[in-house]
Parts: sequence; C-alpha cells; structure tokens
Amino acid sequence: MTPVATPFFFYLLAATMLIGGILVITCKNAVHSALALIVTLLAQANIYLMLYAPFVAGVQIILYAGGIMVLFLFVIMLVNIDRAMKERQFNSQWWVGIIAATALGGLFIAVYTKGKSIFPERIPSIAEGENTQRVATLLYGQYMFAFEIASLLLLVAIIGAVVMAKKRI
Amino acid sequence: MPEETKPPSQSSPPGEVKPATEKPAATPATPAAKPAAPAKPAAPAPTPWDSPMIAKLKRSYGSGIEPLTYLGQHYMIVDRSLIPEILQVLRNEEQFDYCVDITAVHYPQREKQFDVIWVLYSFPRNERIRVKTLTKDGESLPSSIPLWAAANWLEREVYDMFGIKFDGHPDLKRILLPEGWKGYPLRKDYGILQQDNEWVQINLGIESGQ
Amino acid sequence: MHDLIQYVQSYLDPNVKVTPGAAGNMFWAFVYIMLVFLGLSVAVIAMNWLERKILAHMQVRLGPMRVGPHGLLQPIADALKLLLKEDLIPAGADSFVFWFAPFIVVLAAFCVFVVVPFGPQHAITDMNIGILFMLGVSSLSVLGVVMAGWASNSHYPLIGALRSSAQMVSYEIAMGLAVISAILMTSLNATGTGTLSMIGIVEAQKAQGEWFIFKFFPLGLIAFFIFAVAMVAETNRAPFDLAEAESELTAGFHTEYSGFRWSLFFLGEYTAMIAVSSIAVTLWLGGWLRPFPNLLNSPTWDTLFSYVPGATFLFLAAICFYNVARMPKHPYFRIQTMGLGAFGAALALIGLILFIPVVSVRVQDIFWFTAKVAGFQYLYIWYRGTFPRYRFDQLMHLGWKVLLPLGLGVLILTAGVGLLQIKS
Amino acid sequence: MDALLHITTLHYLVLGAALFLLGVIGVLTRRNVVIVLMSIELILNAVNLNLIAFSRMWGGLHGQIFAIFVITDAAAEAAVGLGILIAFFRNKETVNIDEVNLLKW
Amino acid sequence: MPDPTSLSPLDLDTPDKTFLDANELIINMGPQHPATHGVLRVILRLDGEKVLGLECVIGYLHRGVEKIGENRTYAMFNPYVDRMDYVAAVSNGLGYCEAVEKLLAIEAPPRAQHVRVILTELNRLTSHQLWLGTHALDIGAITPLFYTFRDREEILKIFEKYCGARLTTHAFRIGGLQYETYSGFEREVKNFLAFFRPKIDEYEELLTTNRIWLERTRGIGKISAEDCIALGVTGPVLRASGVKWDLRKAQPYANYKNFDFEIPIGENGDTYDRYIVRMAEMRQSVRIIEQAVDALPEGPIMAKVPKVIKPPVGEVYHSIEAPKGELGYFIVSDGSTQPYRVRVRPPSFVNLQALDTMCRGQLVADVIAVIGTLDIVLGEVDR
Amino acid sequence: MPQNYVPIFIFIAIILILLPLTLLAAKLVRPENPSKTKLMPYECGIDPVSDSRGRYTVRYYIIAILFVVFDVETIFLFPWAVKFKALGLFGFVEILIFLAILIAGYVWVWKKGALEWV
Repeated sequence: MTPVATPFFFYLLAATMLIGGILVITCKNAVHSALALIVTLLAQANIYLMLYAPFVAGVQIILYAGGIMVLFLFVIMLVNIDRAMKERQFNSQWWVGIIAATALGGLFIAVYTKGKSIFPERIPSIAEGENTQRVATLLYGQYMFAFEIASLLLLVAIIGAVVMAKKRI
Repeated sequence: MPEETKPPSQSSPPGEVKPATEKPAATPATPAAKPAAPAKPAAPAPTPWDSPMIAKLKRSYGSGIEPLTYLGQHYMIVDRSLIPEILQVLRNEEQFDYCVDITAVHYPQREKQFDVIWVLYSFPRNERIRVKTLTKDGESLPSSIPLWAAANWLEREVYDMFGIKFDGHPDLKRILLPEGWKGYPLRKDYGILQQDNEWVQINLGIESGQ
Repeated sequence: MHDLIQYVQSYLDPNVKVTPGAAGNMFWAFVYIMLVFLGLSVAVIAMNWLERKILAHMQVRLGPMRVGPHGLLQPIADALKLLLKEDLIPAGADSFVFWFAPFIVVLAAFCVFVVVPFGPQHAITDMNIGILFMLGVSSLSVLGVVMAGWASNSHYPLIGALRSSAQMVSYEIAMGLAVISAILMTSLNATGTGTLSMIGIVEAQKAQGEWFIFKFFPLGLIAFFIFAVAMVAETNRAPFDLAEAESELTAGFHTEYSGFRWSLFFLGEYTAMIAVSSIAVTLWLGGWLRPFPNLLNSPTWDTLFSYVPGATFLFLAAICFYNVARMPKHPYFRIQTMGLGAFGAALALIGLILFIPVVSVRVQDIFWFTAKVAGFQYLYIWYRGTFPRYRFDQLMHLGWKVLLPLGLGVLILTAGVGLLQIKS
Repeated sequence: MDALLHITTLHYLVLGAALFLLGVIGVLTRRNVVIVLMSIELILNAVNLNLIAFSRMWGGLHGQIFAIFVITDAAAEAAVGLGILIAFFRNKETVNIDEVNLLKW
Repeated sequence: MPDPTSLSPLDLDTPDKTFLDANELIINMGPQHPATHGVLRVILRLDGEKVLGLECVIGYLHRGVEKIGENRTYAMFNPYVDRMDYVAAVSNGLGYCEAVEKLLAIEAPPRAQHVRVILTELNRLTSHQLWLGTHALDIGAITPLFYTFRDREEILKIFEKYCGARLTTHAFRIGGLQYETYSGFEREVKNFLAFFRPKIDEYEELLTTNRIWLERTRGIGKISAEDCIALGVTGPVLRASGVKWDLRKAQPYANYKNFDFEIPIGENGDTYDRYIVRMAEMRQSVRIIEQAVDALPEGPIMAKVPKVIKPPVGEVYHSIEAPKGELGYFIVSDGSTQPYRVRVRPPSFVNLQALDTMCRGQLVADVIAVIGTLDIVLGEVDR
Repeated sequence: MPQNYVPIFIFIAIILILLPLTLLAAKLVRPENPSKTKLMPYECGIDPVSDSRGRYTVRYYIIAILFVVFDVETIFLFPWAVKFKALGLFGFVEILIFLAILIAGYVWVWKKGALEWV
C-alpha cells in the first residue's frame, strides 16, 4: 500500500483532468465534449485512488463514466446536434460569464493564499484494505437517514424523468 | 414509315433508328411474331357456356355478355361498359372471392386493341372463370381494388406492361420496370432493340451494343 | 542491477503468497502483464479457430481445412488479411471518434484482466475493490459501442449501437444484483466482513468449503444462472447478438468498420467473453480451486489432481498424433502432416513438463482456472450453434421484467437465509 | 520546488478550484444545453474532489460518504435534466439555452 | 378484407415533418441486404422499431420472361420457365408443360405422369428445405441451414442423375418426358425417403419446441383467412390461416387424384403455423412420393406430339400447386409455332403483396421473419 | 499512488502504445485508394437518403435513465453485502426499506408501460 511516485501521478492526472475540462467547455461537437468529460472523470477516479478512496473511485467509474455518460451520449444521439454545431457556440452574455468566473477565481486565490496556514500538513494513514467495509459501517450506521432519503431521491428521479421523456404517459 | 417501324437490325445505321426511338410505343411496328389473325378455325372451337349463373346474368345484362367454354374452361366476354357491374356481381353475389390474376393481351390490328382478362376463382364453388373485355388504347378501366385487394399489384403490372390505366387505383405507377421507363414492353409494337440501343448510346456512349 | 535480481528473486520464493502488484514488485507485474497479453492473444486466436471448427462440426461440415493442418493457421491468415485490407473511414464520419472508439472497446475488455486471479498469487494485482473495478471497466465498453455507431454517420450502425448499448446497460443491472448476492456470501465468515477483492472471494469459497454456486442451494445456482444469461447478453453473443444481427442490421455498430480497425472490435468481443467468464468462474465456480477441494481432500487426491493438467495436454497431443496417422499419405500433404505432428509434439512436451512436480504445483491453479473459463467459451459456441435470436423487445422484456425481479428476489432471499444461518 | 513535489491537500484543492471554474465558465457561456449540463457535472466533480481531499486530510470517511451522495444526486440530476431537455427539444427542436424562455410550453 | 385505402403508398418526401411528433423514421432495407432473399427492396416507415407501413420495391431481377415467351417456340420457352422460381424449377416446368398440353388437348401417358409427380414432390421438398434453412437463418438459428442443405443434396443428386441438371432441371417436355428413368431410380428414391423421414424430425427437434423460436414466430405476421383470400395469397400461407385449399385436391392435375394425402392446415395464420404447415407438407410429400414410386406403371413416356407444336387458336389458363402457392400459366395461341402471349401468374408476386398487411404493427425484426415465412423467390416475383 | 494500482497504468500504457503501433504497421502495408462510392455509408445499395444522426426513439433514453437509477441502487448494495453479517438484521431491514421505495418506482414504471418496448 505504500505510495509510489505520487507527484508524477498527481501532475499527470491533474493535467489530464484540466485539459479534459477545457475541452468539455470549448468543443463545438457535444460528442467530443462528452468524450473529454469521460476522460476527466476517469482521471478523477484515479485521483480518488491516490487519496485512498477506492470505493468512491469504483463508484465514479461505474456510475459516472459507465452510467451518466451513457445517458448523455444517448441524449446527444436523440437530439439533432448537427444544427447546434453550425450555430453560434456561446450565448449572448458570455462576457458576463467570463467576468463572473474571473471574479470567482480571484476569490479562490485570495482564500487559498490566506488560508494556507489552516490546512494541517499531516498525512493520516488509513488502512486502505478496509475502505469499503468502513464506508459500509458509516453509510448504514450514521448516515442511515441520508441513505434512505437517497432512495426517495432516486424514486423522484425515475418518475420525473419518465414523465418528462415519455409523451403518452 | 415502314423502314422505321421495323426493329433495327445489327447493321442499321443509328440515323435511321432515331426517329423510331423517340416514340417506340406509338409506332405500329410489326412484331417478330406473326400477326394475330383471328382466322383459321382449325380444331376445337369455343362453345357456348350455359349455367344457372349465366342464365341469371343473361337476364340482367342480356347481350352484353357472351359466355363461352373452350377446352373445358369457362370464360365470358363482357362489354366494356358492363365491367364494373359484372365484376361487382361476380364478387358479391356469385362468391368469386379470389382474384387469381389480371392480365391483358395486345392485338395491334384491332380497333379495340386490348383484351383485359380477370381470372377469378370461387372458393365455395371451386370454380374458375375468366372475364374478358375489349378496350381501346388510352381508355381506362375501373380499378377492382375495392373488390379484391389483390388487384393492386396486378393492375400495376398491367399498367406497367401495357399502359392500360385503372381509374381509382391509389398508386398506379410502374412496378417491375424502373420509374421513367419508356414504352410498354408487352405491347406487340414495342421496339425492344431501339430501346436497348438508345440505352447503350446514352449510358455507355457507344453506337450499338448488339 | 542488484535491485533487479532481488526483485526477480523476491518473487520466486515459494513462500510468497501475494500478487506482484500488491507486493509493489513492478518487475514481476510487468512480466505478468506481458504474460496476460500473450495468453489473451493465444486465447483469442484459439477461440477463433475453435469456434469455427466446433461450430462446423455441429453443423455437419468441416470448417477451415486448407490453411495449415485442419486449418490451424487460419486465424493467422485472417489476421494477415485484415492487416492488408483497405481501411476506410466513410465520408461524413467523425474521424477522431471513429478512430478512437475501437480503442475504448479493446481497453475496456483488456483492463479487466488486471485483477483476474489465475491463482492465489497469479494475478497482476489484487485490489480491495476488485469486482467493482471489473464491473466498472467492462461497462465502459458501452461508450465505445455508442461512439462507433454514432461516428459512422449511417443508419444501420447507429441503430445497432443504440440497440447494443441499451442491451448492455439493461443486463448490467441483473448482473450487478447477481454479483451482490455472491459478495454477500463472502461475508458469512467469522469476522463478519466480506470482501470485494477477487482473490478474497475465491479464498472465501475455499474457507467456507463450497463453491458459491452450491451455496444455499438453489439460491447460488439461480444467481449464477442470472449472471450466466446476463453475461451472454452483455457480450452481444448469440442468442442475444442483436447488435450484429446480420439479417436485420447487417453488422450492427461496426458495419462501417473495415480492415484492422474492425479486427479491434473482434478482439474486444472475444476478450470480453473471456473476461466475463473469468468473473463468473471467480464468483461461483471457485476460481482456481480444483474440483471437490473439500470432498476429496486427502493428499492422494491432491497428487492425482495435480496430474490432470499434464494428462490433458498429453490427451490433446494424442489426438494430434491420431490425426497425423489419418492424414493422406500423398506427398502433397507432407508439410501439413509434419506441421500437425510438430504441433502434437509441442503439446506433448508441454504435457510432460507439466508432470514435473515443481512446475505442476505452481501451474495447476492456472490450469483449473483456464479450464473452467474454456468450458464457458464452449458454451458460448454451443449457444451460437443452437439458438435462434431473440427479438429486441423480448430481450428487453427478459432483462427488465424477468432477470431484474429475479435478481432482486434471489438477493433478498439469500440475505434472509444468511440471517437465519447467523442466528442459529 | 519542494512545494511542487510534495503533494499536499492544497494541491488537490487548487485542482478542484480550477475544475470548478471551468465548470462555471461552461455553464455561463455555452448555448448548448447538453454542454451546460456537462459543465454542471464538472462542478459537482470539483466539489467531490474537495470532499475526498478533506476526508483524506482528516482521516475520516465522512467526506467519501458525502461524495457518494453527491454522485447519487448527480445521477438523479442528469436523469431529470436530460428528461427536461428532451421534452424541450421535442417542442422547440433546438438545444439552445437562449430559447428556454418560457415556463410552460 | 383490408381497407383498400390503407394500402396507400408511403409519403416518402416529407420524413422530417413527422419527426417531432412520433419519431417516425424511414428505413431502407435492400436491395443488397442479407435478409431480403435476393434483391427485394423494402422501405419501412417506423415508429421507433414498430412498423407503421412498408412499401416493396421490386423489379431488380426483371428479365421480361413473358416477352421472351412471345418470341420463342413452345418447346424453346420450356427451359426459360425454370429460371423463374429457380428453387422449384420442376414445378414451373410441370405447370408450363401441362398448360401447353391442355392447349393441344393431349395428355401425358401415365408413366410420365407418375415420374412427374415424383420429381415435382421431390422438388417441393427441396423448396421447403431451402425455405426452412433460410428462414431459420433469418431468425438467427444458423444450424438448420446446414442440415437442410445436407439433405437437399441427396435430392439434387437424384435430379442430376435423371436429367443432368441440379437446379434448373428442364426435366419435362410437352407431352411427357424426354428421358426414361435411369436404372435404380425407384430404389434411390426409396432410399432417400427412408433417409429423409428421420431428418424432418431432426429439423423439428431443433426448432419446434425451442422457446426462442416460439417467441419469435408465435403471433408474428398474423393474417386472417379473409385477408388471405382478398389478397390472393395462396399456398402454405393460405393454409396456415385455416383454409383447406390445395389445387392438388381442389382441381387435381397430373394424376394427383390417385394419391392419398392430406392437406395440413393451421389455425392462427402466424409465422409459427406456416412453419408447422410446411413441415407437415414435407411429410405429406414423402407420402405421395412413396405411393407414386410403388405404383410406377410401365408404358410409354411421351404422348403423340407433333414435331412442330402448333396449337390451334385459343387461350387457356392452367394452374398448379407450386411449393409457394398457385402457379398459373395463361397462354394465348394464334395458331403459329410461338405463343401469342404467355402470362405467368407467380405465387410469390401475389403473396408478397400481403407483406404490408402482415407487418403492420410488428417490429423491424419481425419483417425479416415475415419475409422469410412468405417464402418468396425474387426470380419469380420479378420474372 | 498506492502501489497496487500502479500496474493498471502500466497496463493501459502498454495497450495505448501497442494498439497505435499495430494500426501504424497496418497503415504501412495496406492499400489505400478510396473513392467516392467506397466512402459512401452503407445503405443496402441505395444512395443514402438523409443524414443519419439524430432522430431515434426516446425509448432508448428511458432505458438509460432506468439503468442509471438502478445502477445507483446496486452501488449502494455493494457495501451492505460486504458488511452483511456485521450489520445483521438491522442492516437487512434498512436495505429492505431502501429497496421497497425503489421497487415502488419500478412497479410504477412497469405499470406506466415505460418498460414496454413498443
């Protein structure tokens, strides 16, 4: 379980994620965006592995890359994107967006430079081998209500999505 | 004219062919087969056909129909104007519920150039008859699709091959030949060689494919 | 250099009972990766040949006979043909996605083998979320299929892609439920903690003294059955081969693919078949465990079973030699006869090597695992020879309305029976 | 240099922040609703990254549990959001967010 | 009877208009498609995967057989008819020869009639075998194809020994047969029958009770007896709808009245019933062949036919029960050596017309099954 | 990176090197003379009528939604299965409630006919 070459993998994965993220928001073609997003998600799953959260990494691969992105791809295939590709890509208030994002970025930088000191520099050792089991203990113990409510959320999602998508219901 | 009407042989120069190819369907050509002469009653001749059904029909339509038997097969020649009614009666009252075939024969010498033939069969009676009528070129017949759904493609084929139109057909267009084909091939005056040569000239860019 | 030697030695020590990945032994991990690649390529080539031969014999014909003795070299000839074939990207296709899609499929199919346990220490690596990783990675091939179909810019591939991806995702649920009921069985031990690690699952079966297919009879069997149906559907094989239903959509999502790029899909399909079979073997059929590890557990049986791998290869060699004897004696067939003889000799040699105790002890795990997977491959071929094809709505019906409730029911029942067992 | 080679929680947070900003830019500037939804996924992922990083920092697993719930939420959000998108596309035959200007259609 | 207006053509020019409402989709299947049995082109209008309607485009194999007939003598045209339904060439020849014989008012001698029946029924077996193999292949079962082809080979060997050709046999002549049967003909046919009877069970074993096969064929492509009659559908398709009508019984020709056999019928008129009917027909054919071989009379094989065939002026329509349905020939003679007009009433052509009725409301995959179960041969549809 | 995950990267890296290499090798030896007809999408011998992208039935989407939702459900079941014995009856009841809510949704979807293909 000893970590190896952490900086190398971190920068590799971080670069992959950022490039993927940039491609997501700049690609003309929605399928290319989705492809970039998948790459970002997979890289992020690996970052979770680095952070000793293998169960979340598995969830990320199965649910995000293998589930939600399939959903996205299906929708892209259902709606005709060719026309959207020929049109203007950015909306009329794009400059507002850029300004807002820049402001937010400035805020982040300010917070991080100020608050660097409050992050403790300790690396706690978690027995990675027990991760799933510990997640289970927490999930079905302390977070029991959240877990049950999640099923309600899913129920609502099914009903909402089916009502929305199906015309004759 | 006679030279043009002849189907061009291998040696005929293209210049001579041209006028014929423009209207191959309209040229009263002499086909390779001998002209159909209704002459020479050699062997068995059609004999009149009599049956209760015919008697009934005769009562209603009189001389409009001419029932005959030839080689044990019954058929009736029906006046063009009586066709819709007769078919209706045959279908609805006489139980001829199965339209086996619709076809035509071309006799270019006659004034009424076409024989149109309905082959009908009755499941309850196990009986097969033919209804025949004579029609002119360009004259249209009523479509029998309301009586027999099977008539759809059969009528289309007759139209495709002979150019006989059927009124009330929902989709009367060529069926076996491509859209935009010239002429009606099963007419006796159809110049297949002209057609072929023209196709070769247009599509292959050579004088003659023969 | 010294480090390297140490690396090599560290793993040859017979007391090592850990996978190279878990031991952090990158040298041996690399060797294993290469072995897995080699083994998979051989397996796919063999599958290709065997599928044709077995199918042919089921269908009263001979199958490939020309290239090499009994068509043994046919897969290689095919690979060469595909290599030399023109590779077209249709006009209007999205060339990048078109180029990239087969990679996803191959990658998804291959990556599963990172955690496949061929033996207690014969896996590239062991991870805590092994089965989750396998399911997740194998589900990524859906993306490749959808993208291949979309990128082709043609009706048939797109419909084929939508169909096969809908099919794959539908059966993934039933598959997951069946897997969970097997995972649940692993937790029925002294510590009360199960595992998702592939090696751990097999160890659990060993510890509990029975393969999970027989546990809580018939619940384990039903769960296995659900998985076995779902895995055929997941890999788009007959009778669920709608994606490439030749008579309906010509070739499904890879209609527009040709040449070597097409062969990547082919590779992906066969690898995926082996991969899902490996999951089934690990979860229900005791992975690398030899048959009846608990019923016939005296040392005599151990030695007897350790002869089986060698004997199998000798038997195959005997078949080869028998066919050498049956070959026509005409000089025209001389090279073929010699080739078949050489093939038989190679098999016999492998068989003899497998009789050496040192080797056989290390290798018999791999043999049993492979033999079980091979059994599944035979089933795949058999299905193809026997069954007509499902229609799409029937397939969806089966997935959503039969297997899903069945899987849920089996899961709840297994849990209930497990609880009763804990209480008593 | 040492700060770059010694990976700490802050590194992950910065990465998360960058991803978050990319998501925000995408949401605010793109016209294609599908891509806007994808940008929202980016934002959610940035949050998840922070949660996991903090979870690692404090040695607990609460952050991971939250991340799992966020992913659950993302699945529900994608399902309903894309459902709305399909209904919208069916009526307007476009995926432009500029056209979404009626509460009822 | 189907509403005639429902047979209206598809509006192919405006596919986009309907897209938003119902997700209508126009899909073109064929002419180069593995499941359309040749060069049939089907334009499908779909709602998702459900067929709203379809239009057949045929004629890709049109060779103008009827026109050729007008330019050949009666005997010369005989080999051409084999090329229409090339799967059941012997039946085509039988129909043509009998029609011309009728026009000449002659009849083939009994021995010739018997041999004709044997060969025609053998041909019915080959046709049904080919149908079974390809139909099963369309539905995804690949193995029956090889089984049927293996057994079909035995029949083709008999054909080859008898007349030198396997597929387009040209076995019959106007007035009888050209060749006497070869020595051992009866024995070989009997051997074949003994070999073949268990094979039918083998086919059925693979399919008849197979769950997937049942799901794929039961209730698929249903057509009622009324629709069948209105659309002129004949042959096994009609019989599967429950109409006990077979020309061999209804209007016997070629000595069929002397043989004892049954007409298998179905009840529901779906794909499964058509399958069952054809399987039963194979067994009946075996029965007929057995009787014909046992009672094969001695005698001449050719009636008195003039060297130059010149039928008297007149016209005749004669039809037989081909493997696919009623195969009719309408021949008009003008007293010359060449027919003035030959009209072929092909069963496949008329049966294919029912495809639209049978497929509406079904799924795309069922269209394949229905095309397979109609047992069309494009050579005959297009002529 | 924890060491037992590193082989995954080696594995992926090898594939990502080998596959393009073989494709490149194929590119060197194969013929390449595309023509307009060759590059036309396959449409059974007829020239393609329209652009193929984007007019497919919404049912595929419903299938995908159901898949995602049930996938989440299975993911939640994994930790429970691992900890099954330790969680005991309490966990079982908890899961039953969770499943009951989702099964209610499943039954609703079934009743509404969203699972019907046609």
